[in-house]
Amino acid sequence: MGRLSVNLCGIELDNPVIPASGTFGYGYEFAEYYDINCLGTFSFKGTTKEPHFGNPTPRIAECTNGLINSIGLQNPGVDKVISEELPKLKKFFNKPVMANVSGFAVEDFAFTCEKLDKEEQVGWLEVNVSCPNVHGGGMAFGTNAETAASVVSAVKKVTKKSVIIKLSPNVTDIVTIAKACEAAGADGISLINTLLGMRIDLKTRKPVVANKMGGFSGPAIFPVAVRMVYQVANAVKVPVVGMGGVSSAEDVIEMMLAGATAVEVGAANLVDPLASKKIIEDLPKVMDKYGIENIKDIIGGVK
Amino acid sequence: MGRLSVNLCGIELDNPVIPASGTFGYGYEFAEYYDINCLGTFSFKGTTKEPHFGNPTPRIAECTNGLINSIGLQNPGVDKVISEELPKLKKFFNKPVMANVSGFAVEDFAFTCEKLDKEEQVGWLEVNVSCPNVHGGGMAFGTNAETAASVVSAVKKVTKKSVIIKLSPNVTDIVTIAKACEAAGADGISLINTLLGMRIDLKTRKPVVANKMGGFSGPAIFPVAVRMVYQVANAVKVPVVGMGGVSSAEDVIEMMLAGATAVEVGAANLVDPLASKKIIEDLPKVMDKYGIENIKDIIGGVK
Amino acid sequence: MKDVKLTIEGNKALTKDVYKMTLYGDCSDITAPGQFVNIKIDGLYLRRPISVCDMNWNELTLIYKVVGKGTLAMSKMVKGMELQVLTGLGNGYDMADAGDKPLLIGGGVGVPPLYNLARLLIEKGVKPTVILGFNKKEEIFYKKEFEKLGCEVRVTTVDGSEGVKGFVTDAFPEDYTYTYCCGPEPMLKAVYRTAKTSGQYSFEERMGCGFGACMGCSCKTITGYKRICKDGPVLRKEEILWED
Amino acid sequence: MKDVKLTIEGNKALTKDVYKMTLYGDCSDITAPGQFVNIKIDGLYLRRPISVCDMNWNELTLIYKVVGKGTLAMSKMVKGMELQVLTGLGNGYDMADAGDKPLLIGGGVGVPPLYNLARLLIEKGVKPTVILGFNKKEEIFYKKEFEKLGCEVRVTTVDGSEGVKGFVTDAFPEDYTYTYCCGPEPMLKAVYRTAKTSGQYSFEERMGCGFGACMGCSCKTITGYKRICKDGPVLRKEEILWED
Ligand SMILES: Cc1cc2nc3c(=O)[nH]c(=O)nc-3n(C[C@H](O)[C@H](O)[C@H](O)COP(=O)(O)OP(=O)(O)OC[C@H]3O[C@@H](n4cnc5c(N)ncnc54)[C@H](O)[C@@H]3O)c2cc1C
Ligand SMILES: Cc1cc2nc3c(=O)[nH]c(=O)nc-3n(C[C@H](O)[C@H](O)[C@H](O)COP(=O)(O)OP(=O)(O)OC[C@H]3O[C@@H](n4cnc5c(N)ncnc54)[C@H](O)[C@@H]3O)c2cc1C
Ligand SMILES: Cc1cc2nc3c(=O)[nH]c(=O)nc-3n(C[C@H](O)[C@H](O)[C@H](O)COP(=O)(O)O)c2cc1C
Ligand SMILES: Cc1cc2nc3c(=O)[nH]c(=O)nc-3n(C[C@H](O)[C@H](O)[C@H](O)COP(=O)(O)O)c2cc1C
Ligand code: FES
Ligand code: FES
Repeated sequence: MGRLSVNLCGIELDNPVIPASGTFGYGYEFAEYYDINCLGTFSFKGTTKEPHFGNPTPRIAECTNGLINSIGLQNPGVDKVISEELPKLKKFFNKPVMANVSGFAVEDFAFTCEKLDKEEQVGWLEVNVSCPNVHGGGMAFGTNAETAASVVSAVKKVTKKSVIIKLSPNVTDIVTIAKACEAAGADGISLINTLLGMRIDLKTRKPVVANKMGGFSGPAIFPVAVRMVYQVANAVKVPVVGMGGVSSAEDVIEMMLAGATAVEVGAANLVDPLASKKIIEDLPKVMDKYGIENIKDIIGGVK
Repeated sequence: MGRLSVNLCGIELDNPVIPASGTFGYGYEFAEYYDINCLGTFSFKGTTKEPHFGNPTPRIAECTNGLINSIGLQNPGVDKVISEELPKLKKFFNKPVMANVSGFAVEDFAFTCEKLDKEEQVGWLEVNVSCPNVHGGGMAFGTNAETAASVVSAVKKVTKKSVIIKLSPNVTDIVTIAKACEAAGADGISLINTLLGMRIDLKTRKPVVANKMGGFSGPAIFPVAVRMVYQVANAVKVPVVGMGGVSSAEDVIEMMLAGATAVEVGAANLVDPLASKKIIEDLPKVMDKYGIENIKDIIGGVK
Repeated sequence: MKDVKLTIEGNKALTKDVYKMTLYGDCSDITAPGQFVNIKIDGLYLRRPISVCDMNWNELTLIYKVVGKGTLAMSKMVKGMELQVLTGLGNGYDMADAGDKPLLIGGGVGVPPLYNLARLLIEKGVKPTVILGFNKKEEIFYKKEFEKLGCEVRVTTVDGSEGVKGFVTDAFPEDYTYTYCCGPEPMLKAVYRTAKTSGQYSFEERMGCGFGACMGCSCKTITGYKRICKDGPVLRKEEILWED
Repeated sequence: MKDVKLTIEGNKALTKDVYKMTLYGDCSDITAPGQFVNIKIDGLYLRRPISVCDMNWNELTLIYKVVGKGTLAMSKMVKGMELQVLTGLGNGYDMADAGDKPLLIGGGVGVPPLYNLARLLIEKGVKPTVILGFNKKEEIFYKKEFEKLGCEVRVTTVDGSEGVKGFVTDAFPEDYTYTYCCGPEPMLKAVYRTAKTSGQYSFEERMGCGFGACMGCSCKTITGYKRICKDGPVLRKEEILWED
């Protein structure tokens, strides 16, 4: 076990760096480019019961040190993910992968997770409750403690794999939601998903993304992410996977000091396809600089 | 009336640019530097019933395109503001000023507003409900629709001046809170206050600000601010004062397209003391570029 | 795809707001005409996609129009500065279908990628007819460059200030074997409707990554969902699905 | 206070991580020794405060230690580059109280502002004694420069590798009329306790604005709340309130 290794819900990771869902596809675009086995793991594109095309384009807006996306969960549906994507993945990635799952009703989540539960290469289910809840009036599942917890309960019934619940930051009280999920059996909490944001094009006077609003992420949101990771890590006993704007080895260390056991890297992969690899390569020297022998020692180490 | 003028709750402003509370003191630091009568108005430092020193230092942390502050409402208390600051202000500012008011209990707000109601130079009361509610368990007033509305009701009873309620962005549902405040009689809504954020110093492993967390603002938060201004402006009939990361004339126009009647400029004043003045000077040429004859025509003009 | 540092060799205005930038460095991953590069610009978060106008060994030519912050910053760059560039993005044009009389149609800043295509076709012994569409005389660029290659060049201007008055579709020749096309979507659609042959059409979309990872640039086609950045930007006429 | 563009004339290392930068331009708002400037650095949001080490007409000297992103960026800047600088911030030292044998005490990067003070005192005909405290020999800078001014210079090093072994308080002279002091807070406190005279102490605090607008740098004093950036950074011994 190297000095970078961490244990996430019982599975040892060579390092805590995990490309975030939606920014790493199902891995090949990056595998064409570098050997992605250097990663701790990665979280694949949010997968749903049915295939989805997602929202109309434009789906992307530039922001100061970040971007807005309104992809809208484009994915081929869980059956195709299992029949096509996972077999392809096996050829170039020999570690457990994190399966990111979304849905629009509690049963959707359970349906998709039950199918993925049978897939050997899936190490963890990362259950993203930031999507609008069609039965709950359109507010996201993740903005209400009970509905978030109900998703956890439903999913836990159908899988033996670790369930990591991914929370939305667009809430008044992230701690109550995280605790409700832990009580419902979540094996880990990952946060933060994107902040709800909007940009308007001054020339056309139209919102830049066709869907008007979208998810804002990138370095700009890092202070909000650190705060929420800190709050949640101090309130739950299960491991926390931290993310939101992480772009450097220093950012990884700051997230871990705040309480993260592992750290996801999202938008940074889009502007620099080598970002996650570079972060992993930089970690040892940055750890040396700050006198960190083993990275797991600093988890929650903020004084 | 120039092409920059807007009407905010019955008072005509020469232009929509308003330095935000907490970033402009009581005006003199800037008045030493330029004639601040060029401003639409400005919102003075959050004033409370009693004097407050605020939080321990360090109170400031650098962020990517922003900063965290945990000033903690340092101010000399409403009596001194009335006896010392306002008379000084009168000498170099000949427009109505926006009085920013805070409190830790509903009666505090009413007490302070009642006193400020008698001050001729006060044009609007900007009531900031982002501070922790000591009677409500420490969560900010502004994170709950009923408590926010109860502050509005209490204040409206003791003043004839326009009451602009300033909302916190750290909430699940800003629209419900804004509507509750409107129903309680608010004459305007201003938003956003700072996002709750945190940074950790890698060397000392301590939070950078002594108070651990603080308010995050600056260009990084602009997309969140535009989104909330858009949501609220579409839900209420009273004018919205938009702010959060505004640093250029283009940003002012984007905020106004989103629905703001006037726009506050916060952090930008701290890194460039001339920021607000420059924005006002830039507005006409940026309006020309985008074919805007009168700035009031674009309020809420997003398509 | 390769992320390389390229050094600016030249950067000059061709018209009031269209610039030509030449860059020097490793261009080995650019393998087909019609591909694009994605440029990191200091102070901006997303990279800016620009089509390859020409590529010769280690020299890359880009032509771009100043429309916003990124292209404005580019227009101010000078010789010797370095740019971080992701090269070799997108599928590019397939020259196998050209036939012996291909028609190349470009509108505005859709013109640049056709230059590389025209040059490579001529090197293969195929002489394309090129239609270049602009709004007015002052906006015309690269007409001479195409002529120098030995193409038959037709220019259209909307106001008639030079060449044929009207749109690119007003200058179609009688005879052509295939169409290659790049320009604003309304132009692509007009060409699609007018062209008597099959063809390849290059599309634009706002991009997150430019290399297929984010699904930011997806579009629906007859053969399923495609990413403009990876499965495009060039789509075959047969697969195009116009959404409105 | 004035926000000016200054041009870098020189920037060189004095020790492993302490640099001296000289800048040229309008320094007219710097009116007292011990004032500071606040420097805009590309890519960083807040400005970085650095004390005036010396100022002569249009030439400004700063000495800074590389501790983080901002000072690292500064250390890489070269002659000819321009910096946006807010000048003339803070109250500075009041020389009226010096008497005829003032003691100037600096520790580490607290040394620089004392240079300007020493030079101005000497110009007034007052010869200060200067104690410069460092950790070890390799960290010493500006000893010769103070000597050249004509000051009596005492150096202390914690490890005894040069000068007096120990802290600045171990090198106090018998006789002095006043103390001027700048350095890390523990040093200020030690001097406060040791000094037999009144004096002026320069403090540091994280700053939002640097010119009195944000209340980011407030501290409690015996005479009420003060902003380090505007009412300080120099406090009189009589008003200092140690919080711990
Ligand atoms: C595959 C491809 C090839 C292109 N080739 C060329 C070319 O050869 N010459 C040229 O002048 N332009 C080309 N464009 C358009 C060019 O990318 C945009 O004009 C440029 O990104 C605008 O950036 P900006 O910062 O100046 O504008 P801003 O409006 O400030 O840009 C804001 C955001 O919108 C995006 N954006 C703005 N306009 C467009 C557009 N038309 N298409 C896609 N994204 C856009 C930007 O990339 C950025 O993310 C191409 C676009 C694509 C997708
Ligand atoms: C009035 C005053 C005068 C100063 N004079 C000098 C001087 O002459 N020479 C010198 O080397 N240093 C001086 N300092 C300290 C200097 O400002 C910091 O070392 C510098 O800001 C660090 O910036 P950074 O980006 O390298 O470090 P980072 O750690 O990346 O900075 C992060 C943030 O913390 C702030 N910060 C970090 N250290 C300090 C500090 N010690 N004091 C205040 N803020 C800090 C920065 O300004 C920035 O906002 C002075 C500080 C003050 C307040
Ligand atoms: C283009 C894009 C697509 C995303 N898609 C998903 C998704 O499918 N499922 C999910 O849980 N999160 C998704 N996210 C959120 C990220 O996984 C991550 O939580 C967020 O972007 C914050 O991290 P960052 O600031 O590093 O990007 C997406 C983010 C981006 C930028
Ligand atoms: C240093 C500082 C102090 C602030 N103090 C107050 C305050 O006293 N009352 C208040 O309502 N808002 C206060 N704010 C919030 C601002 O008025 C504004 O709502 C917020 O900073 C977002 O705008 P910005 O991104 O332009 O800074 C403060 C902000 C800063 C940076
Ligand atoms: S821009 Fe990311 S997939 Fe095309
Ligand atoms: S730093 Fe803003 S008041 Fe001192």
